[in-house]
Amino acid sequence: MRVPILKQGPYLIASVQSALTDADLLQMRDDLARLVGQHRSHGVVVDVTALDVLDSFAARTLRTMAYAIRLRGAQMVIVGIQPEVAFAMVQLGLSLPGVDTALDLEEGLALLNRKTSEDHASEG
Amino acid sequence: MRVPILKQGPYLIASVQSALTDADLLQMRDDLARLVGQHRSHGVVVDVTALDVLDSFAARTLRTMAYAIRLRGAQMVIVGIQPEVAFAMVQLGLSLPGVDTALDLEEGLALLNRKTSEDHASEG
Amino acid sequence: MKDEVRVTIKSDVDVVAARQEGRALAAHLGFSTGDLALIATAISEVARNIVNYAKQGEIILKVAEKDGRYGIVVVARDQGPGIADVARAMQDGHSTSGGLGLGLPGSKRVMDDFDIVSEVDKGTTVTMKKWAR
Amino acid sequence: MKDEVRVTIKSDVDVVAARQEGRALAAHLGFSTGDLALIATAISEVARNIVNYAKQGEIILKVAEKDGRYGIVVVARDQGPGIADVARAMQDGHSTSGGLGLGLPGSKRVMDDFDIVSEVDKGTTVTMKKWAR
Ligand SMILES: Nc1ncnc2c1ncn2[C@@H]1O[C@H](COP(=O)(O)OP(=O)(O)O)[C@@H](O)[C@H]1O
Ligand SMILES: Nc1ncnc2c1ncn2[C@@H]1O[C@H](COP(=O)(O)OP(=O)(O)O)[C@@H](O)[C@H]1O
Repeated sequence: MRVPILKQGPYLIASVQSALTDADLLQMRDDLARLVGQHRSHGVVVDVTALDVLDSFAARTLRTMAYAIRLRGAQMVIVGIQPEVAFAMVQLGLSLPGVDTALDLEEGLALLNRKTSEDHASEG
Repeated sequence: MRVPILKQGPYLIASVQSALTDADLLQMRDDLARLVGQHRSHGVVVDVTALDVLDSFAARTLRTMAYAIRLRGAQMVIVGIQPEVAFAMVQLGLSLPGVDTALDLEEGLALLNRKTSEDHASEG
Repeated sequence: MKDEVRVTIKSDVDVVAARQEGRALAAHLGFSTGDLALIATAISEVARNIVNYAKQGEIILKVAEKDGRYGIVVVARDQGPGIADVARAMQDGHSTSGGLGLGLPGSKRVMDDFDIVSEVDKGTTVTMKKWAR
Repeated sequence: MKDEVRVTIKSDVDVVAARQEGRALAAHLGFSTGDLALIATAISEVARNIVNYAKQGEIILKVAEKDGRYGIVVVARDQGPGIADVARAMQDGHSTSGGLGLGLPGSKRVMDDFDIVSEVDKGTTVTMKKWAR
């Protein structure tokens, strides 16, 4: 199932569903990179609250995605990693170095607000 | 004995007692990951002042905990590692790579304030 | 509850099916939420390896019992190209496909037992077990 | 002061008891605070290995004396599965359980004497000694 992507002001919100296949994930990656340009979005929230597994392929893809989106001039934050998913990732040896994370959608949007005003602060 | 966890403003403080069993430590790990979500905490202080031993299991669990809590969007700092405990860890070959540590509770809270206001700094 | 569940693995959709079946069986056996995530992740890793490296194969999920304790057995089997250097494949970070190379060693870390038998041109069988606490 | 303290090791609670007994005995023998932490940590490591790998066993704490100097002897004994390759188990970072693999080599580093005898299917005995300065 294609991950639904919503536009909310200057941001995009992608809500990952539980039965996420590798193809869905790659599709989301491509959709986001394209939509960031189309909507001139400043930030992207990837909400993985519904996800019960974040394996090595998903971790790698999310990392790649965060870097690519940064190269497109936007910020990405992953929200909603469940406690047991976080522990499983760590025990498997997976990590998301250099990728921003926040508790949930609200915190994620707040983080993006801070991050993007940071850019603007140094601009002026 | 279950490690008591206190909420103080945006932070959680876990005060480890001396006779910490492996089960207590794992319980604290799970409690913290859950409570960070429940209280929307931005930071966690794990106070090990009372601990007279920090062995390889404890070191590994604290590491796992710090990484998992970061994936949940919060910061974790360990405070109160006693000098002789620190020396014993070093001589055994144990370390806490990538995990923040501070002298005591006060310094730990100050570190969390800096870490979280780092995000906020550019807000105003 | 069936004694054995078999999931044919041919594509990424089957990887999702295998980890969902595994999680359901493990939940039935009384594993904690934390363990369910570990089991589902390990299944995801070995199932994806079948798709990536062997094109097709199967995941077999079984119940183990010993001294009144229950466990889950996960067998990932394929007749793919096999692994020439198994010791190397088990090292953190070793990947022949630009992956993270954490699937096999990571799965070993989170399961109680992990066994891998592989023969070049014959195929690979990974057998993993975890006991409910 | 008793000449010998025995702690039966069956669970993580006994691991705490063993290191507390060891610390108390060593404090009595005049070890420095620094040494107390080293001794307690080494006891914790070998006691946990009993729980993890052999399910049960015991820790025996004894006093040694030589030329007027006192020392502590820690024996960790089990009738568990034993260790097939002791040399390998003594290497930093080698673990069959996803642990840090520092328990045995680390304990050896911090004690004055360290001896390990293990036979597959028979069990493992670790004997460590440290002298008060
Ligand atoms: N079923 C399999 N058939 C053939 N080769 C495999 C199989 N599973 C794993 N391998 C080999 O082992 C290596 C390590 O696997 P893994 O640890 O899962 O990491 P990754 O898949 O990220 O490369 C792979 O790169 C591949 O060369
Ligand atoms: N009492 C024991 N019985 C059987 N095997 C043991 C015992 N103690 C240690 N081992 C083996 O030696 C390895 C290394 O032990 P150790 O250095 O304490 O690291 P860790 O416990 O973190 O794996 C263990 O992984 C285990 O395979």
